Amino acid sequence: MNDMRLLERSVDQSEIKIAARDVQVWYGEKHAIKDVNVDLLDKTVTAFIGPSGCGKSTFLRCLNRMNDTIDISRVEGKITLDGEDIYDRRVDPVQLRARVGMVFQKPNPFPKSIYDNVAYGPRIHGLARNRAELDEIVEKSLRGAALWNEVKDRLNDPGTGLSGGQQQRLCIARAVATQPEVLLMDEPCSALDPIATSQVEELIDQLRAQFSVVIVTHSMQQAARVSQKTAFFHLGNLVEYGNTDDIFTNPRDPRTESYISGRIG
Amino acid sequence: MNDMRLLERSVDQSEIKIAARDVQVWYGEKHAIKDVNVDLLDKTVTAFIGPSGCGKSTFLRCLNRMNDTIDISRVEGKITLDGEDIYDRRVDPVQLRARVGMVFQKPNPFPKSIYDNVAYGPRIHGLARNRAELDEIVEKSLRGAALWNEVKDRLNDPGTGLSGGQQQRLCIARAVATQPEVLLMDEPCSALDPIATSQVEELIDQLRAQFSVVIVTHSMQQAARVSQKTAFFHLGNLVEYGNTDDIFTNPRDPRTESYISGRIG
Amino acid sequence: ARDQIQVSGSSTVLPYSTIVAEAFGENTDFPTPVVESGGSSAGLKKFCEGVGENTIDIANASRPIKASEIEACKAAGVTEIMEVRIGYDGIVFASDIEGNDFAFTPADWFNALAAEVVVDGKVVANPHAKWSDIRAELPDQEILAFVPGTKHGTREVFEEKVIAAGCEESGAAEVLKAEKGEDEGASACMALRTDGKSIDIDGDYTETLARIQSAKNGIGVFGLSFYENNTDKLKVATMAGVNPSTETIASGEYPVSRPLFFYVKKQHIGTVPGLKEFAEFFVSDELAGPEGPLAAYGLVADPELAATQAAVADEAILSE
Amino acid sequence: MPVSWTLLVVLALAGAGYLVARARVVAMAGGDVRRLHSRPSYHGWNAALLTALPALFLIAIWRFVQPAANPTPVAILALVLAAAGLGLALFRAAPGFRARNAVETMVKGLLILCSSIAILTTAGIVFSMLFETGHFFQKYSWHEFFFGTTWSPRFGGGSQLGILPLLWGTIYISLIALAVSVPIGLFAAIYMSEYASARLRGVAKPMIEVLAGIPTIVYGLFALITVGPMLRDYFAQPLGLGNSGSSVMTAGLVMGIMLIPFVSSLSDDIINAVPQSLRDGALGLGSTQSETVRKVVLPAALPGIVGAVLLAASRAIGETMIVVLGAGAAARMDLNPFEAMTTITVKIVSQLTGDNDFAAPETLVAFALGLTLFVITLGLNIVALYVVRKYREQYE
Amino acid sequence: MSDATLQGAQPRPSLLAADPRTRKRNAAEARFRAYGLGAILVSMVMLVILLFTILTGGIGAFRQTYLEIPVALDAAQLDKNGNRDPADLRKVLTLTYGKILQQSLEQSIADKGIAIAELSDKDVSGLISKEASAQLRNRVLADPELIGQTVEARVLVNGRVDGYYKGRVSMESAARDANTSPAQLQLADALKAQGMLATQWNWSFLTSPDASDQRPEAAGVGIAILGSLYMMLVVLVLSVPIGVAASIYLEEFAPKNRWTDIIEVNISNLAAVPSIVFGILGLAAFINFAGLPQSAPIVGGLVLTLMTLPTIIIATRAALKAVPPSIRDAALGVGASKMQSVFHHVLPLAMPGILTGTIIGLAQALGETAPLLLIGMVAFVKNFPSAPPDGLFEPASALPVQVYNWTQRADPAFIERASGAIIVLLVFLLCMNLLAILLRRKFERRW
Ligand SMILES: Nc1ncnc2c1ncn2[C@@H]1O[C@H](COP(=O)(O)OP(=O)(O)OP(=O)(O)O)[C@@H](O)[C@H]1O
Ligand SMILES: Nc1ncnc2c1ncn2[C@@H]1O[C@H](COP(=O)(O)OP(=O)(O)OP(=O)(O)O)[C@@H](O)[C@H]1O
Ligand SMILES: [Mg+2]
Ligand SMILES: [Mg+2]
Ligand SMILES: O=P([O-])([O-])[O-]
Repeated sequence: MNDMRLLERSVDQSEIKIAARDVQVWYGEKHAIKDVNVDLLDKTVTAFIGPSGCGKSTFLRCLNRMNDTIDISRVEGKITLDGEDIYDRRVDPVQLRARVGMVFQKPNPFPKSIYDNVAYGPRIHGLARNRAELDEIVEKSLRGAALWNEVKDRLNDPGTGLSGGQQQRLCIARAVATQPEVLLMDEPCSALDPIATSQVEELIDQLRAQFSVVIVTHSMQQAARVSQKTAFFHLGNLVEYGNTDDIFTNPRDPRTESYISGRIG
Repeated sequence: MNDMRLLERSVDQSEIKIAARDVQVWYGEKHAIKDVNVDLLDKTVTAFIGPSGCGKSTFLRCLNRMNDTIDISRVEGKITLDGEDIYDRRVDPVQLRARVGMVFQKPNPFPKSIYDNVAYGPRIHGLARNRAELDEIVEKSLRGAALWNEVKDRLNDPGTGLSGGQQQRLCIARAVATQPEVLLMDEPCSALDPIATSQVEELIDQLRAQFSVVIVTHSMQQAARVSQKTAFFHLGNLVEYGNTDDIFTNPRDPRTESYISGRIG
Repeated sequence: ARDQIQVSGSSTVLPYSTIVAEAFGENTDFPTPVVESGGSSAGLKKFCEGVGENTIDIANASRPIKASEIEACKAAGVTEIMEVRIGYDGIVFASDIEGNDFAFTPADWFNALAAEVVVDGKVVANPHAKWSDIRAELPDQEILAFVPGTKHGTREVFEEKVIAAGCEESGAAEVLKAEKGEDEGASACMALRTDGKSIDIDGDYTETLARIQSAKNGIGVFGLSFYENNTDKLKVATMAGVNPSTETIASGEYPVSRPLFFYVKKQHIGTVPGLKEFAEFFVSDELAGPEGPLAAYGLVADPELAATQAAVADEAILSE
Repeated sequence: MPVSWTLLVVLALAGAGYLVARARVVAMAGGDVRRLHSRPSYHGWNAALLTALPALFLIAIWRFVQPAANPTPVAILALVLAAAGLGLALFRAAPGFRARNAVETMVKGLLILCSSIAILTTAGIVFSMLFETGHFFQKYSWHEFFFGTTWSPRFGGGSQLGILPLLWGTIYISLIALAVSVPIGLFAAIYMSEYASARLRGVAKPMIEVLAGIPTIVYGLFALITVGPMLRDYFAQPLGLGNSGSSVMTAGLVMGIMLIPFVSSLSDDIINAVPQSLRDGALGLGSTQSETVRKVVLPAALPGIVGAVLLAASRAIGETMIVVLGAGAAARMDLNPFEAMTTITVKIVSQLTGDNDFAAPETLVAFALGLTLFVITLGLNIVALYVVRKYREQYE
Repeated sequence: MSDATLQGAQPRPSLLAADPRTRKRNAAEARFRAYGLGAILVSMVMLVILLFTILTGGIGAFRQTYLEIPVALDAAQLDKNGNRDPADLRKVLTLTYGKILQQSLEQSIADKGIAIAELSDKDVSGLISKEASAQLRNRVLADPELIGQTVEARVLVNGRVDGYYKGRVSMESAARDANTSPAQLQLADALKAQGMLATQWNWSFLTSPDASDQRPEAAGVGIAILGSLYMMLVVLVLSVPIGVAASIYLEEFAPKNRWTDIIEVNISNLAAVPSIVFGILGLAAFINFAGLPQSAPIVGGLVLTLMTLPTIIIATRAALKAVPPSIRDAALGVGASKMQSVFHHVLPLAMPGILTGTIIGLAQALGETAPLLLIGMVAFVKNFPSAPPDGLFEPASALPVQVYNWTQRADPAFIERASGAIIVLLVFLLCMNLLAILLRRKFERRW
């Protein structure tokens, strides 16, 4: 089966960043992810699309083991990062998460200052040699997330006192500041206006040069704009995975087709 | 000035549901809403648009005095509901909020069962005479919010165990179940897929027959689809307010114009 | 090594022990001994914990050490115990200073507080509500007595020397024994009523005093020294016609009293500096004699103090 | 005192280890901390902990096991251990060394050690009571102890040591105390966290906490001198419920006052920690503030509140002075709250500090009482845990 | 726009006039709020009453009556051999000094021409505290040259006379009192009129050690303060870190299984263990097994630590539980380790609860007597312990113990001192809590 897929997509093994094999997730009794097999490529933006509640966030959280924190969730199957099984007992999830960063669906800034929110990751990972470097990282990250202009005069105000969209961008900046190899973004633009959205999309495009990015989105347009690969989830199944262009122009599964055609505006 | 505006828009006084006059909001030192004057009409959907952080949520929260709960916020000016000043000292904010319902930007389901989340409003307002009626309200509200099919078998599971989009719809159902006269919705579809979005938009359209709805959205398309009136905010100012068609086809302010033309996809 | 003497035990002996310890510290070059309270039983228990630096040297007790305790001591290696009797504690009956005068006999107390009394030759649950119900000469006042709780050694003395004696004296003992048999009858003699007229005090005499002040018609059982310090608030009653005082108790006229002791761990003499000196100082005439500060505080001096002094000097130990 | 010197030297070594290891890895990385697996301070901590922990453990163990022996060899051994730990840490210090993981493993070990202190304490308590309880039941029938309805210890035998009246008193007094403290404490907490200005809260909370710090003897005297006679004169006597100055009601009321801060302060913190968004959700639906509190905030804060109530109940069960002075020492089973009664704890204290022979059942009964109480409260706590599990509403 | 049909006729409920249901709900709201305010008021009133009782009862302990008299140190009595040999001087007991003081007072009375009817020798000698002779003896031993001279001595007067000036003793009560007499009080009044006797502020209450039952006027809380301080040091240093560490492990790291349930129940149950049982444990574990000394603050501190731990753990765990999981997720999401997420984010947010637990736990520990009964801390201690760490192993008393002891003493003068000690205890507690309260305020926030 593995071979078949590889053949099918003619993907060079070396480009695969994350590979998922027969991944199953349960929340207690609820079977939220069913038998998902997918290869996420390096230096590529992959979009996860699908109706609300289909398991996008759940699958995303598997990729950096954030599901470990939910008591009732249970993951089966194998997920590898650069060929190493991330659910191996010897793997340190902390290191994994430093390499696979995450922007959560609900913005969750720390109840600290805006600056400290962004500086937190670089600080614990020792990414800056001194305060000046740290300042630089913070500014660069906030600029990347299109937030710098709005907050540059209030870096010491609490991050929780920002507007919804600002919080979302703060969380993006926070994740970017850690410089992960893979960035998982769960609907990063849901609360953003078109201009901010396009800025974030630009950021994603820049990141792609070095890293791989996985983005969950409900906006078909956005998926089409930013991603090279798209995965369509439905009721816990990965229904279709392929080049974004193919998926949007020529879906093979009727479910994909009907989801895409249900698109509005 | 009042007269002028009335003339200008040729709005019949009796149709005005909410009128705001010279409204100012501060968060501590920050002047978040500057001198906003607007008349929101009955049986009409009004869309608030504007870049992230411009004060849409803030102004929305003024309309049912939810800003009271933020210690550092301060509201000036006059806002009337059906001609009565809602900031009058004799006004009971509780009664106000029962009439002016709200869906928040960040989904905030109660840590209770899905059923109890939706039944909460009807229970405290005594909208159901018996359990059967309550069941009916709950079902109707969940159907309206396009969530019924997904949760009908797990009404007793906690609302906090839902996916992001499901939580958002739960909060919509919860607000609708209270049957308010005015419904304030802060980006109610930000986490929803296109199909769910269209269902919610349908709901909004139904509600309009009896109530007035104010919706904050970042999607110009959505604003165009659901609203009859649109208000464009920028840096705390209400830049332009008018018929949705006019605003989108023929904006009078250059700022509106550039925001709208910045639209993507 | 530890250089101060450690004393523990009876709260009744505590004031005397501290007075002596203080004077000992002031008048000698030894540090002032550390004196703990906590009850005779707890003190003896610690005393019998063993020998060594982290065990105490002296246990105060308001009763003689029991055979079982000597056994336990021995088992832990405390084989040489010196018993020192320092004098007697008088037990008095006192009421609020503003109240009526009382002249009691043990029989009055038995009739007032026993669970069952003999009326007209029959055993009945105690029917007396007022003192005057018992004997016409006694004041017309509700019966309300604050007696030491069963944790206190004073209670034992009270039961034996007042209630049981009163039981005998009033002739109730015979009737009770005849009706219930020897053993049952004897213990029925000492059973107190539980209908709220006799109230156990688990706390100290200060509590008894406080209770009398909040219930003015109460009569309390006190130690003589406590009464002597509170003569402005309390009025003492005579027992069998005798007024309690250090003299009448020393002479044996006043019937209700008990001996007080302390026990010295002889094995510590020589290791703990000043231990023997302290014991000798305690029983010296200047302190424990009838003119000394202990007597001034209410201790009834031991008429046989000289013998005690000699025994301490000889380091005589308890022998079975 | 060589021990304290050893301690000082070990700590100094640890401090030095911290600085040296830190500097060493930074130097190894050529001053570029980004090349390190872990932050420099983790390398420092790794060295400090490796130096200090083994030596400190050695000293601690020795202190408990062989307190009297000559300390010098142990001190030397401890210093050797410390030096060895330091050496190892410095040897291992390298940019690739996973110092954070090493430190976290050690810290986790320390955390586990700290939690096990609770277990050790329990074991200690159970064992220190089990033994003597065994002695007690050799001398006194367990049947009479558990089912006897009379408590009357005597000198020289013939005691009746039934636990039931004490148990009843304990339950009755604790219930009254909780009936006072839980509503007052909870309402105070709600008012402070939901209604009061920051100013009022800042003053009221510490003030109420003073109630927990007033020595219980003050409460006891307050019960005895003020509350007792007042209840007797204005309630008990007019209602024909007896004329006892000390009563269950007196002790319960006064104890309730003492317990207010246990409920109010802890609950206040927990209520305050409930996210504002939940309140907003309820208020946005048109609930009054009190509905918000009752229906949304309190259920979300339930585990903490139950914890606070349990703590208050625990204090009520464990309190002596107020009961002695307020409720009297009479062991009685009665429904009348204006009668004097007493509790298990009071009798544990009084039998332990009394004049009885310490090997007599009258003294040993204290241990049996203690163990029984332990088992009863254990049951209570299990029920509470179950209730919390069942009704907990986990937010987010 | 305006497919909205006009419905001018439909009556709108006014915001200003509440409908019946709202009125009912508002009434409930007002009641609820009133209950809350009432609860706070009740607590405050109780606090005020209790503090008032304590203050009025105890403030007297900080004032004391002193007598200033010239004392002729008669060489014939103090140094029979006349060689000022310290060894010989030491043999002269306090009894002798007592007599010298009495003679000096008699002399002063005669000099000043004070005449009082029915004044007995006992009244005169009893006026001066027994403490005075010890003080005088120490003064002479320190400076033998004083012998033969007449020195001014400032001595404490007897507790009853002192009580007379504080309103505790009256002429009427003195008439019935075996330990004083109206004549003695008249003498005191006369001395006062001469300016020799005065009631003054008395710091020595805070600095002097306890005194025996016969000298309430000399008793102080110096050692008790030190002992409590030492014990609280031990408790603070041990219980807060251990309690917080244990809670962190149990709440954040321990696997959630039957074992952790058992531990959780167990810890709550430890809170319900009567404090005296901890004394039993302390006696067995620390004194008999570990061989630590009796009456030492270290043992008291350890026992109180064990007793305080459950309180701190319960409060801390509740506070940790209350931190929203999204904060933990946020930290883990940027690659923080569990340990880092706890120490950097969760712990600061749980801080108010932890501090509350600490405040309440320490308050409890500071005021506890029962467990100290069994480990020898309920003691009469006259010699000050030295500075820590050695002082931790030397006998000391503690404030609650001092209160407990004094309330049991026969002389009513001790009641006043007990209240005074309670004031000290409360001040001590407030000082201890102040830092915690300030810290807590800093950490409090809502999200
Ligand atoms: N609690 C607060 N404290 C301080 N400043 C605040 C607070 N809430 C919002 N602000 C500031 O007020 C301004 C308006 O915020 P608001 O939430 O109204 O924006 P918005 O238009 O809703 O934006 P978005 O689309 O991102 O939700 C922003 O600059 C924001 O940073
Ligand atoms: N903590 C949880 N406990 C129980 N069920 C859960 C939990 N989280 C998610 N689920 C369920 O698992 C399914 C998948 O959820 P998930 O959050 O992955 O959806 P999603 O695709 O991200 O949806 P959305 O677009 O709405 O965010 C949903 O049916 C949801 O109800
Ligand atoms: Mg999701
Ligand atoms: Mg907003
Ligand atoms: O303390 P006592 O043993 O004398 O009651």
